[in-house]
Amino acid sequence: MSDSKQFAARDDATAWCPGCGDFAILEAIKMALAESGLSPSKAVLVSGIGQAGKLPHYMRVNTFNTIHGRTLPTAAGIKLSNPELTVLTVGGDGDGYAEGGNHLLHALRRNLDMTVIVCDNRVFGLTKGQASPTSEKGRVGGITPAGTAYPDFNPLLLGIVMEAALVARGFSGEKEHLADLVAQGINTPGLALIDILQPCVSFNKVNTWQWYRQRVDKLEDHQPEDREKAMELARQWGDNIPLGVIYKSGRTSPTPTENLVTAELNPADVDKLLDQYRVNQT
Amino acid sequence: MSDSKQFAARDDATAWCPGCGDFAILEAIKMALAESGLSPSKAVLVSGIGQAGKLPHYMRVNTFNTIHGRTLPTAAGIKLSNPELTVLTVGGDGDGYAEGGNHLLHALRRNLDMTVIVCDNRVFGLTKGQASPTSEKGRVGGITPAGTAYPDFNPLLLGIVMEAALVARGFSGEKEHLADLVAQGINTPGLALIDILQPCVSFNKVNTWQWYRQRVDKLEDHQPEDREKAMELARQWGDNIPLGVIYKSGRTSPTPTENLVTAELNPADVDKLLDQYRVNQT
Amino acid sequence: MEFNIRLCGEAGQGLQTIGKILLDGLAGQGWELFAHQEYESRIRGGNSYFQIAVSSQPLTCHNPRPDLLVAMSAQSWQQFGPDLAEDGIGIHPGPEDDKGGLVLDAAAMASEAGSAKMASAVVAGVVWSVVGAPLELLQKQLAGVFAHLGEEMVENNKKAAAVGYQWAQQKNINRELSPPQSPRQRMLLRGNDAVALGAMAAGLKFISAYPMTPATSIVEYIAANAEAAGIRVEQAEDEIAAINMALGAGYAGVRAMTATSGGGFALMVEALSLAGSAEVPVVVVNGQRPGPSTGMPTRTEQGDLLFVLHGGHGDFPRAVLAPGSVEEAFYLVPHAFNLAEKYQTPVIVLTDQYLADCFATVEPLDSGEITIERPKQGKPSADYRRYQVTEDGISPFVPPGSEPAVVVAVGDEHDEEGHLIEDGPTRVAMMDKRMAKAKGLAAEALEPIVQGSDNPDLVLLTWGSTWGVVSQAVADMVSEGIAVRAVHLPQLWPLPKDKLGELVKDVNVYTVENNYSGQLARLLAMEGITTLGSIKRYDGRQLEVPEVIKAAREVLK
Amino acid sequence: MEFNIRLCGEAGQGLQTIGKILLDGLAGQGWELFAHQEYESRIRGGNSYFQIAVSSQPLTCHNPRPDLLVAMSAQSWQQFGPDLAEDGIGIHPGPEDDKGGLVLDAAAMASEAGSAKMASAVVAGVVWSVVGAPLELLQKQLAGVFAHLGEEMVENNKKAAAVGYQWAQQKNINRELSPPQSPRQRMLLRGNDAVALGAMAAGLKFISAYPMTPATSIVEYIAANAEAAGIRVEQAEDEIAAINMALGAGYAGVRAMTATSGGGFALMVEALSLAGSAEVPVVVVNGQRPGPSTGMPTRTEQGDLLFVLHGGHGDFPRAVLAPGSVEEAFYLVPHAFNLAEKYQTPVIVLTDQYLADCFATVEPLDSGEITIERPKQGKPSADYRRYQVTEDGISPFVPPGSEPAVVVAVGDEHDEEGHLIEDGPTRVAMMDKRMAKAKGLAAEALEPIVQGSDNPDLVLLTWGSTWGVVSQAVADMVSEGIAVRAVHLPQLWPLPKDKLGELVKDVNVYTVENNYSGQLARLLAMEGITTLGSIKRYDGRQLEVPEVIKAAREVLK
Ligand SMILES: Cc1ncc(C[n+]2csc(CCOP(=O)(O)OP(=O)(O)O)c2C)c(N)n1
Ligand SMILES: Cc1ncc(C[n+]2csc(CCOP(=O)(O)OP(=O)(O)O)c2C)c(N)n1
Ligand code: SF4
Ligand code: SF4
Ligand SMILES: [Mg+2]
Ligand SMILES: [Mg+2]
Repeated sequence: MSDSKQFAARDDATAWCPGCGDFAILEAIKMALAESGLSPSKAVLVSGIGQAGKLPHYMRVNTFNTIHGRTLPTAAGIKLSNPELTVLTVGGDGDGYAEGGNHLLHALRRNLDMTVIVCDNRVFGLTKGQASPTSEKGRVGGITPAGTAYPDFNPLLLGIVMEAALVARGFSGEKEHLADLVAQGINTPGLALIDILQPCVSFNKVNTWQWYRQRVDKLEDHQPEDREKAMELARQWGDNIPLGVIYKSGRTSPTPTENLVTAELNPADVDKLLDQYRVNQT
Repeated sequence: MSDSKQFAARDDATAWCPGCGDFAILEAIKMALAESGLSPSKAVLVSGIGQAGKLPHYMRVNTFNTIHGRTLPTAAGIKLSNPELTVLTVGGDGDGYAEGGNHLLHALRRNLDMTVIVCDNRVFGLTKGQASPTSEKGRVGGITPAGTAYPDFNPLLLGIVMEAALVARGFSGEKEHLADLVAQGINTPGLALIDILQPCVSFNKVNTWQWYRQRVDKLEDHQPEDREKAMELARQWGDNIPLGVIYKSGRTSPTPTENLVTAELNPADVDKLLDQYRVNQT
Repeated sequence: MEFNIRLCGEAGQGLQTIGKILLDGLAGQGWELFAHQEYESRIRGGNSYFQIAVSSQPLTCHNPRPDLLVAMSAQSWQQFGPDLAEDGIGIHPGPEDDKGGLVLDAAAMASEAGSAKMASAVVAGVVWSVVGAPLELLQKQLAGVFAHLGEEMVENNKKAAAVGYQWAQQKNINRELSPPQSPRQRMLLRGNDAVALGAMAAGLKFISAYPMTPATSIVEYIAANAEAAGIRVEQAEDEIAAINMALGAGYAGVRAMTATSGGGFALMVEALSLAGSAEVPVVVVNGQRPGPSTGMPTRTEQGDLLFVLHGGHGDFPRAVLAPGSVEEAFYLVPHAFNLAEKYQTPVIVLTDQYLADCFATVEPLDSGEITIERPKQGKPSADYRRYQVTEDGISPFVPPGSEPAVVVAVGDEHDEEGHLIEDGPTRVAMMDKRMAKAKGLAAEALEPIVQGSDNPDLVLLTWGSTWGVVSQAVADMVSEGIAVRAVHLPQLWPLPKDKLGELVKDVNVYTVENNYSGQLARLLAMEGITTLGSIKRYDGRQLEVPEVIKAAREVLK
Repeated sequence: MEFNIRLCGEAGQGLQTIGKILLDGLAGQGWELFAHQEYESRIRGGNSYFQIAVSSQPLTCHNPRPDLLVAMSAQSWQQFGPDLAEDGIGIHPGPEDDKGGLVLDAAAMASEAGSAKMASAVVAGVVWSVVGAPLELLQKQLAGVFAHLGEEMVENNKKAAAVGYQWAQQKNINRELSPPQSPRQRMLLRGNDAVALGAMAAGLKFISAYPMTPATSIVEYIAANAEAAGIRVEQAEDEIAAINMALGAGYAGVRAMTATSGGGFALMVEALSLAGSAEVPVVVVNGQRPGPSTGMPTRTEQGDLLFVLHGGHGDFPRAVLAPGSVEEAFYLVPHAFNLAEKYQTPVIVLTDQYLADCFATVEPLDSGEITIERPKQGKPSADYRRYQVTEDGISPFVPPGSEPAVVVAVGDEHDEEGHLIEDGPTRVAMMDKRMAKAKGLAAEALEPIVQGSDNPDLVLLTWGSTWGVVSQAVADMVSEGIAVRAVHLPQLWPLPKDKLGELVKDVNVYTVENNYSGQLARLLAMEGITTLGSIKRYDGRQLEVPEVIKAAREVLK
C-alpha cells in the first residue's frame, strides 16, 4: 500500500466553499488510490463540469476534465483503449443524472471496469442552487421557485435494476468508510456506482451535515448479493439512510484486456483487404 | 365510442416491409384513439425517426414527427402548453432507449399525462439491422459482427422503479389486446409506457412472429399494483413472456390544466414589474 | 464628470448586495450609472469585483481605472490595486504596503458595530462618504433591504454604515460629487432582467431551460414571476430537451423560448435545424462566454457569432439579433418573437456576460412601444395544409386542437400536407418556399445604429455589448475633433446590406470585437463588405474605451 | 464510348446484389466503371436504382441518361422510363405501354428456371447479352457469389441468367461493346470502403459511432475487419457518446474516429469544441445528406460545409478535408489522421451519399504511399506539462500511463499544466498557442487540383463528389474548344489561399455545388476570393454533366 501523499496537489488551494462536502471526497479518493497500490500515472480521473468536476485539479493524477455530463463515454473511450489504466469518474448529480443520464443508463448496461463517483449534493452547486434530479419534490430552486414538481431520482435503484457490478452509497462525513467504498469500487471488475451524500453548505439547506449525521447508518450484516434486500435499502430514506455497499450483481466486465496504446502504431495490414478489390481480368 | 376510420390516411401506402409488426400497431393506435372518443384534431402523435417513427404519416391525426430520440421532450412541451390535447408518442427502441434514453429517464420522473409507445423490434430497422439496446447479448448486428457484448436493456423494469403511472407490454400479434393497452394508457392520468414486441421481418431473425406466438402469455389475474410481482414479470423472458399491464404505480401526473393556447396571446403585465425598476429620486 | 467605484473581494462577501444598495442609493440621487461585474467560476473565495460608474450624463460602459477602489480582502487588493486611477483612492484591509492605499479593517469595525457580517455595510458607508451623499439616505436604503431580517439587523447595518461613513470623513477623502440638478426619469436594471422583461412583454408563455452561466438569471427571473404572468417554466434534463420542449410548445401555438450559453447552444443545433425544416418558431438566447469548450464560464466574449449563424445542418432561414445595451435588449427580444412567429423559424438572440450582468440607468422602458405580430392565421379546415406553398414562403398557421384540421409538423422533407416525399421537384419547391422566408427576413432587417462624424475618416463597426464601449470611445474622439463614426448592428443576420453598404462606402472600416478571429469582419466579408481589420480583445474581459481609442488612432496614422 | 445501364426496381429486389455482380463481371473484362445508387429511406418497396457507367476510359461520374434501363417493377418503369437516352433500350415487366419498352416478365421466367427469387439473375443475363459479353463469364460470377447457398442455388441462378441472356439475344438488342484491348490494372471499390480502408491504413485503433446513413457502412466495414486489424469498435448510445468516447481514446493516445451524417454531427459540436480546447486529436467523418433536419436521409447534398467549419462555440483550430473521388478518399483520410495528431485538434472529413455509395474502378490503391506522422512526443517527466507553450503551438504529447508523468486534459481555460485559470494573460497565451496551430495547418494546406485550359475564360471551382461531374464536364468542354478550367479543393479549411488566389486571378469564377446557398462561394468570399456566382442543385440528387455544361455556356455568353 502506497502513500496517499503522492496524489497531493502542489498546493491546497481549491475553489470550493469552506465546509463543502467535496473536501472529504477528495481525501477519500486519494486514500483509495493509495490503498489500491496505484500511482498517479496509472490511474485516470475523468471529471465533468460542476463543483465536483473540479476535484481532479486538487490532486495529482491523470485527468480528463471533460464537459458537463460526459464523463462516462470519455471514460469508456479511455478504458477500451488502454485497459491497463484504472479509470474513475467524478462529477455532480447534475452532471451524472441530468445532463449525463443517457450515458449512465448505457454505462450501466456496458458494465465496463470503472468506478463512477457521484458527489450528490442534491443541487446544482456551481450554477448557484437550482434543483437537481436528486432534489426532493417540492425543493425550491432558482428555476423552480414554487418547488420542483417531480420526485427525486434514485440512482441506487437504477444501478441495481441495471445490474451494475457494485452499487454503494457513501457520505462525506465518513471519510474512511468512503475511501473503503472507493477502493472496493476500484477493485471490483466491473462498473461500481458510488453515490455520495455530499453536503453543500451554500445551497442545500435541507440535507446538511447535521441532517445526514442524524440519519446515516453504516450497513453491517447486509449481504450485497441479495437483490431484494438491496432494493429495499436503496429505497430507504428519511430517518434512516443506509451507507455502504448496497448491491453486488456479480456481473463481470466485458472490458477487453489488450492495451492499444503500448503497441507501436501498427496500422492494419490493409493490403490483404485491398487485394480483394483487385480486378482480375478474365 | 367513435369510429377508427376517421383516423385513416387517404391511402394505405406505407414504406414498411410487408409483414412488418408495425402495421398492427398502427391499427391498434387508431382503434384506441377511437375507443377513447378522441378525434384526429384533439390527439397529437409525436414520433421519432426510424421505421416506427413513420407511423403517424400512415394515419390522420395531429403529428409532430420530430428528430431521432426526441419524442419525449417535444411531447412534454406540447402537453405542458396545451393539456387539453391527448398526447401520445411513438418510436422505435433505438429512438426511445438509445438516442432518447435521457429523456425517457426524465419523462418517467415527470410522469406527465402521456402515452409512450415503443415499437420494440429489438433492432435498428431503418438503418438496416444494427443491434439496439434491447438486442440480447451476443446478437450480431452491422456494427457488432461478433455479437453485442452487453445484455439487453429492460424498459419495463426501468418504468417500474421510476414509478411510471402505467407500465405495459403489448405484442403486434395481439392487436385488440394492444389497442386496449393503448386505450388504458390514454386513460391513465400520468405517463403510460407501452413496450411492444414488434417483429421485424427484415432484420430480426430471432424474435420472429412465430417465436413470440409460442411464448407470449396474456396476464390474467395479475394485480398491477403489486410492485414485487410486477418486477418479477418484467424480468420474465424466454419461454414465457407476459403481456398486459405489468404495473400501475398510482402516481398522478403533475400536468397543469390551463391551456396556454386557447387564451388570446396575453402578454404578461410587465408594467408592474417595470415599475419596480423606476428610480425614485430622493 | 465621471467617477468610478470598484468594490472587490471574495465571492461570498456580499459584493453584489452592497453594490446593488449603492446603485439604488446613487440612482435615487439622480446619478446616471453603469455597473459591471467580474467574478470567478466559484461560490466562495477568489477575486471578484462590482464596479459602478457614476456620472451626470448617461453611461454606456465601464471605465478600466477606478477612482475609488475598496478591497474587502488582501488578495483582491493585490490583484486589483494596480488598476486604480492615478489620483484614485485605494482602501484595503491591510497589511499596509508600498502601494499607498488606506487600511480599513471593515470586518473588525463591523464586529464592533454588532457582527463581522456587516463589513459590507461599513464599506457602503465609506463609499457614501467619499461621494459626499447624506448618510441618512444610505441608512434608509439599508433599512429597506434588510427589513425582512428584523429590526436588529437593520439597526446594526445602519450602525456599521455610520462607522464606515465616519471613518472616511476622518480620512478626508471626500470627493464631493454634486448630483445632477434636474435628473432625467430613469429605470435602473440589469441586462438579463431586460431580456426577461422583453420576453414577458412579448407574450412569452413557455420557457424550458437547463442552467448555464450567464443565461441562467434570465430563466430565474421569468420563473420568479411566472405565476403572475401565466408563463409555464420547465427545467429540462439537458439542453437538447430544453429546445425540443420549446419546439413542442411552439408547435402547439404558444410563444416559447430557451436560454443558454455557447456549450448548451452547441447541443441545440440539431433541433435548430429541425425548427428550420418543420417551420416551428422558437427564440433561443445565447449568452456568450469565452470558449472554446467550458472556457471561462463567468467571463465575457463574443465568440459564437459565426457558430449561431451556421449552426445546424443544411440550409434554412434564421435571424440573429444582438442587443448592444440594456435598453435595446428590452425592445429587441419582442422583435425576435415577432420574427420567429411571422417566419415560423428560429431566431437567435446573442448576448454576453458583460451585458447579462451589467446594470444601467436607462430611459424608462415602455411596454406600450412593443407590438405583437402573431403568425398569419390559417383556416382550420379538414384539408388544412401546414406547408402550403405561398409566394412569401409563409404558410398560414393553425394550432393543433382546431377541429376539423390536423396539423402535421415534420423534419423529414415533405409535401404541403407534411407527408414524407422522395422526389426532387417537391424537395425543390419546399426548399424554395422555406428560403423565400429568408428574403422576407432580409427585407425587414433592422437598420444599423450610427453615431459620430457624418463625414468620417474611419468607421468602427461593432455589435453586442461592445457597442457601449465603442459608442463612448467614438464620442470621446469626436469631441477631440477626430472624424470617426461608430456603427452598431442590432441585427446580424440577415444583414441590412443596402444601408450598411452605404455606410462603409469609400471609407476605412474596422470592426471592434470581443473575440479572437474578428467574426463580424468575416461575416461582412462573406457578404461582400470589406473591412481593413479588427480591433479585438479575447482575454475574457470587455474591451476598454482607452484601448479602442488607442487602436483607432493607430489606424488613422 | 460510354454505355450506361440502369437497373431499377423496389428496395428488396436485389438491385445491389445484381449490380455488384455485373460490376465485377464487367470489370473483369477490362472495362472502366462508375456506379451510383439512388434509393429511398425504406427497406422494401419504393423506387430505387443502381446505375453502371461502362467505358474504355476512366470515369468520374454518372450519366443521367441510361442507354439500357431494366425495370424490375412497373412503378419504377413509370418513374425512370423517361430518363432513357434517345435511342436507349427500355425493358420492364409490363403491362405494355406507349413508351416503347420491351416487356420482360423476369419473375415468371425465373420461376420457370426454378424460383421467382432469381428474377435478378434473369436481368443480369439480359444485361450481359446486351453488352455482348460471353454468358459463361456471368455464370462464373454467379457461381462465386452464390456458392455459399449450395449447388442447387448456383445451378438455378445460372439457368436463370441463361434464360435472360437468350431472351435478349432473340430481341436483337445486342450493342456489341468491345472491351478495351489493353486494360489498366484496376481496383473496383465503393466510396465508403475507401474511407474505411484509408482509416485502417492510417493506423486507426478505435472507432465509436451511432448508425446514420450514409456513414454507417464505413463503421460496418471497419467492424467486419476489426478483429484482424486490432481495432476496437464501439456502438455508442448516441452521437454525443460516440465522439466523447473517441476523445477518450485520443486522450489515451490511440488514433480514433467517429462517422456520422449532418444530424449526428450537430450533436457532436459541443465535443468538437472540447477537442479544440483540450487539444485532443479526433477525426470526424460527416457523410452529408440533404438537410435541414432529417431531410432526405438516403439522398445526396453538400449542405454542411459552413456548419462543419463553424460548428462548436468559440474559436479553435480545425481542418476540413473533402475527397472528390473514391481514390482520393483512400489517401485523404490518413492525411486527416496525421493532421489531427500533429496539431492535436479535430479534423473533419466531409463526404456525401453520392461518394459514399458509388463504386469506381481506380488505379490500384497503394498502402505504401501512406505515411504516418505521429504527434511530437514529450518526455514523461514528473513535471510534464500537457499544454506547454511552444512557438508552433504544438505541445509535446505523452500518453497517460507513462510514469512518472500525469497527463491533464481539460476544456476549461487552463495553464500549461492543465489547471484552471481565471486571469487574462494566461488566457491570451493559451488562445495564441492554440491558434498558432491554425497557422501551421494553413501553411501545409493541400493544393487545389487543376484540370482543363491553361488560359481559361472561366474557372469552375468545386469540392467533394461534385468534382467527378465537373471534371467530366470540363473535359467535354475543352474537347469542344471551350477555354474552361476545373479546380477541385481537397482541403476546404484552412484554404490554400495563395495558390487559390493565383488560380482565380483575373478570370471569371463560378463554384459548382450540390447545395442551395453556394456554401463554397460564401466561404471563398469570407477569405477574400470573389466569385461571380454558383452553379447549384439541391433536389437531393448529384449534378449532371449536361446541366453543368449548359450552365457554363450560359455564363460564357
Ligand atoms: C452543456 C452545459 N450545460 C450547462 C452547464 C452549466 N453547468 C455547469 S455545472 C452545472 C451543474 C452543477 O451541478 P452538479 O453537476 O450537481 O455539480 P455541483 O456543482 O453540484 O457539484 C451546470 C448546469 C455547462 N457547463 N455545460
Ligand atoms: C441523430 C440521428 N442519429 C442517427 C440517425 C439515423 N437513424 C435513423 S432511424 C435509426 C434507428 C432506427 O431504429 P429504431 O429507433 O429502433 O427504429 P426502427 O427503424 O427499428 O423502427 C437511426 C440510428 C438519425 N436519423 N438521427
Ligand atoms: S457551492 Fe456547495 S458544492 Fe459547491 S463548493 Fe460550495 S458547498 Fe461545495
Ligand atoms: S425493416 Fe423491420 S421494422 Fe422496418 S418496416 Fe421492415 S420489418 Fe418493419
Ligand atoms: Mg450537485
Ligand atoms: Mg427498432
